[in-house]
Amino acid sequence: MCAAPTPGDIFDVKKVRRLIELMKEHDLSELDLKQADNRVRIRRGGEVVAYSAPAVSMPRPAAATAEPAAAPAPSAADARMLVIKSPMVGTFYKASGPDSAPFVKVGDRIGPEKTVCIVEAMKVFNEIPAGVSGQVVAILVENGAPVEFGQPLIKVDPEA
Amino acid sequence: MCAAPTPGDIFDVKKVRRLIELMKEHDLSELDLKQADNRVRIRRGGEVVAYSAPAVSMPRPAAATAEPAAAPAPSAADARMLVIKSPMVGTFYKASGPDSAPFVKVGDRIGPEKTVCIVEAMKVFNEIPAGVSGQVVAILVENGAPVEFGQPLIKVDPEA
Amino acid sequence: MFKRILIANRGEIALRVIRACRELGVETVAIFSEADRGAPYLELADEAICVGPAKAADSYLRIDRVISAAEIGNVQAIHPGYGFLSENSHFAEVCRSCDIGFIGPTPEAMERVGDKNSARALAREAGVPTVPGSQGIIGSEQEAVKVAREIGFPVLLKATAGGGGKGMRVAANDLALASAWQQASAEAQAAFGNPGIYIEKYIERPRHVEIQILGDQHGNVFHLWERDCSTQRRHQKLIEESPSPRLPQAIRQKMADAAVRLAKTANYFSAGTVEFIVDQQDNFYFIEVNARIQVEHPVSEMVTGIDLLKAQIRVAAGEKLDLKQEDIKPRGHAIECRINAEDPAHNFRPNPGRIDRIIAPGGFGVRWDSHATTGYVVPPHYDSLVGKLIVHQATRKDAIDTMIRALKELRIEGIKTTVPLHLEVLANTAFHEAQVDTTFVERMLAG
Amino acid sequence: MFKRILIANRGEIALRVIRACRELGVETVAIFSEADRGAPYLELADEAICVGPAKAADSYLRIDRVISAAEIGNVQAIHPGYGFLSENSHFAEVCRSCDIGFIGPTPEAMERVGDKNSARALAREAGVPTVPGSQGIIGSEQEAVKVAREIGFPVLLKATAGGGGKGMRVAANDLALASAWQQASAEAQAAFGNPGIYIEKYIERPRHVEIQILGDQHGNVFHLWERDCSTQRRHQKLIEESPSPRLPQAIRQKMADAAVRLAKTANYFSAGTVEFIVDQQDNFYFIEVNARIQVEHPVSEMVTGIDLLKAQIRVAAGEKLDLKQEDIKPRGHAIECRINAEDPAHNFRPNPGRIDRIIAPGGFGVRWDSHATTGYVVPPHYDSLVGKLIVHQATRKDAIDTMIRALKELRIEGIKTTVPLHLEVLANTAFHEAQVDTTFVERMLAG
Repeated sequence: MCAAPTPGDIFDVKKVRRLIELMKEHDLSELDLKQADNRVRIRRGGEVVAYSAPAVSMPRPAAATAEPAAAPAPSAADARMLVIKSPMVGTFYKASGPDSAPFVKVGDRIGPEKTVCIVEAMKVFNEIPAGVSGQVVAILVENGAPVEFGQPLIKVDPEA
Repeated sequence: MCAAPTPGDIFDVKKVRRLIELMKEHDLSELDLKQADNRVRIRRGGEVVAYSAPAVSMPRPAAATAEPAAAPAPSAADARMLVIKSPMVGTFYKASGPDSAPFVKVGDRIGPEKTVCIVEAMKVFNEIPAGVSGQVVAILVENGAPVEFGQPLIKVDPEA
Repeated sequence: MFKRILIANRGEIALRVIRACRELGVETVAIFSEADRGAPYLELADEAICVGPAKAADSYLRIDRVISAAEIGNVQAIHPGYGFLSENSHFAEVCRSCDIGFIGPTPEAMERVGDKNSARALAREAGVPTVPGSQGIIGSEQEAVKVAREIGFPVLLKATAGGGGKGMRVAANDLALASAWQQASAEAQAAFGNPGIYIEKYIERPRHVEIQILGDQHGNVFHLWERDCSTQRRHQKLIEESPSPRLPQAIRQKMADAAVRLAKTANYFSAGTVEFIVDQQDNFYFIEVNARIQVEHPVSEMVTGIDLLKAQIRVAAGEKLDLKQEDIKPRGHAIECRINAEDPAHNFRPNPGRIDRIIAPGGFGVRWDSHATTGYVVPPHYDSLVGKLIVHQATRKDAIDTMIRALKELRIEGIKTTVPLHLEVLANTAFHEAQVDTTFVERMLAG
Repeated sequence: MFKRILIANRGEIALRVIRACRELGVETVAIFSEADRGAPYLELADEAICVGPAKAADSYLRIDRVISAAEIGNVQAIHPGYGFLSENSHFAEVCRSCDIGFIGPTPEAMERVGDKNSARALAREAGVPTVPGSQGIIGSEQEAVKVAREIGFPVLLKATAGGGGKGMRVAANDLALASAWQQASAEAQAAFGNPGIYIEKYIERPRHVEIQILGDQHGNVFHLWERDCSTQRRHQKLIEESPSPRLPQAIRQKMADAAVRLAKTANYFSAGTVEFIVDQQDNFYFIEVNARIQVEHPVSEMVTGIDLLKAQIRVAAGEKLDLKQEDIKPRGHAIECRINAEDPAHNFRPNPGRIDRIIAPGGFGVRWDSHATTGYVVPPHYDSLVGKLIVHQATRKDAIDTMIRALKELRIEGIKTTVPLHLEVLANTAFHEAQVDTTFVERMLAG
């Protein structure tokens, strides 16, 4: 994007960002601006955040719907966190047995190959590899708890 | 209006902010501004209240619903016009008989007592007084046409 | 059949008539007040005419305006719905004098069944039991005691000019009667300027059971069995069902036959309802006739499979009813809950306003009759009915289960409704056991 | 009765099962893919578990994931709905081995009726007529001619591995048969890697009529009469109705009896459908069994008053059906229109997307089964069914009138639907005269 957007350039991201901030600040659910062939239309609270020119990419709305009670505005640290999600439905175990040490604990540095937990499904104990590198920041599920597909299990800080 | 943004630039964020503040102040749920090809439409909360000109007075939303195919943004002249509405359901007659002269015609100056038309309901011919003073600008209904309660019959300019 | 009719009503019953007409291929002219302007059901009519301001007395109740609308709308008949002008025999007469069909009984039949005294006389003529009581106004305390002893205590004293519970007293013996007589008479004088009092046998914990009748202009009168409307709050029906859950078959049949006799004696046609109260020994007594379609007509439609609105329009147009009484058999059990815009937390005060979101329930056995849509504003000027939820299932137990499921599925956001009260009733053991009389809801709320 | 079940499906049938369970007091665990996350019907379940990504093969069709969800959801049984795993006998077996109830027939019964060849053998054993044809694969052109002459021209050549019309040819005489044989065989080889062809009598303009059956685990099998599903487009059912409008009563009875015989022979219980085609002389031939609840089950529910879903769950829990065949009498006429998210203007291509506004029709005789609400996004990954509109009236004529009224009342904004196609069919004279066979819609659209 060039340095000095023309006044008519509705795709000035800064401007759109300010519009969105304005919407959030005032808890607006929709904003719709149109000028000749130009139009900016923003809705909040549910589904659509869209605007009608193939300019800067906006995050997929589905993600917002997906976690309705999602976190408040994430901090910069939060933003870089990686999350290991469950690849299946089953029961979460942090160790290979009741007397064994957990695969990982908060503070551990891990690599992609590292087994971080077991998800048991249909009597099969599936070892779940980290898939990412970094430091374990949090284990999000209790031992023995049921987990669904895609459920966040472990939070990893890749930059720590 | 300040110099910096062009007058036609409805995407001036400050302007939008002022509009939103206006909405909050007036507890509006939607705002829809349109000028030629330009349009600003803002919704809050989920309720819909629409108005068609960024002017002073805020007509009741019901009125907007009432006349769905309502006029475009009225001019200043339009704004001062008075409308004589039908006080009943019936049939509109502009004269007391087929061979009689009409009670009023465009250009006539009238006072409140002046009979402007007849609305026939259940075989009773009801003489309708103007109720206002001014110059007849338009007769809005054809002779012999059915009219409903509250239907505009005659337009009067009180300042002409 | 009519080509085009006018609907002299609003809200859900206007929509009900529009739906029936669309199915019959009859065009509709809706009328509306300024408060109902833009209501979504009006879009389903072929034409809509504003007849006046919000106040019903200046719009829906104005005969001249309704007739004018019928004239400019060029209709052949008027459907009055319920309430408003529906039981106004003068209106029915004006329609006739203007050569506009009235979708209901004749003015004569309406008057015959509409007036309290002539209705009681009619019942006697038709051999239909009425509540035992004095023949008219009681002249003295002595006469009161004599009549009360004849009909048996407890007795009810009622103001002849009355209504709304004013001037009403119950007396269980001679002594109580003396003071009740004085109080009732004084109260009647104060409230209505008329101290006249009559005496009736007091029916303790009665059930309200009514028979739906349907007649044509060719002398046929059928009944569609009964509805039990005992679940009331302050004499307002809340829940109606069919069949009546505790009624012995022999009594049911006797009541139905009595209702048909009464209608035939009055030369009554169209849809109508003969209301009875039933005491704890299953004795039934005629109360009154509602000479119109009723709010709760859908429960009879569900169990009999007969579309009452279409039948009503057809017979008004002169058609003969293609029915046989022995084929009108109730199947399964139907229940209706009236969903009103009222706030249960504040003594059910009306709660008009904008419906921010409405999601109607669906699925097997569920019918939803409502003019409300998302964004609809319930106006404060009229009754608070937002919709009628009707269920139909094989048994009463199944019907209750489906009603609870449907009530929980129904979402109405933005206004308060009677849904929580309905759920409370439906969860109540006494309701499940059909131990319901007209005092049940008040006792439940008190306890 | 089960305390808690899992619903291994999505969309309207998941909602249908949830509704039945709520009425039965059974808790529900819904599963969903990432594409269905946040769908409004999931809120009506007691628990909802994500089982995988949008692609059905990785979510709704993954037996291991569904079973895991059942285990963590702590359910006693699984309802498979229709489609997906509903007719997968291996899945039913896995349920059994995991000690989880399967709400459907046994894997053995499912296999017996599910496999084409064993189903034909079953029909012969039960004395149910099948379409005359070769006993198996035809080995040569000479054999084809011999078989065709035996069963009589015209004949239909079908790929034994086939489906979707590939490898199918009609031949009216010896000469045509020779070239048809070669083409069909070559096409089957190309499409399925298997040139095997068999021959059947070709039924011209057949009607599709199916019998709904319902059995318990105590040896009772009942039928709920028939549905006529002849109104199809490209082998997809569009409109279903009951009773079948042109079927003579004697034939109806014979078909119903045949279906019950067939189910009993297979030790079939739960809900199921025995499909037949009926030729222009009212001869009927068994086609296949659908060993599950079907999309069009509501029309049978409306005319019989029996809640098929609840019955299905009850019999799976071991309950005995409290029914008598002679009491199962169809009342009135029911019609269902499948409202799909398809664009009629563009050859009915799927039209998924956001529903900006939906207003469901209501009133007498109208049932709406739909998981869609205002704001719901129809995902592109699954079938395009948005809702089922079902009507029930006294006669077929009345039912058609009510369906047209309801279709015109239904508002779905934001996506294109099949509503205009339904209205076109319902306005068609041939449909009114019930001159409908499985080729009717294509002929209507062509002409």
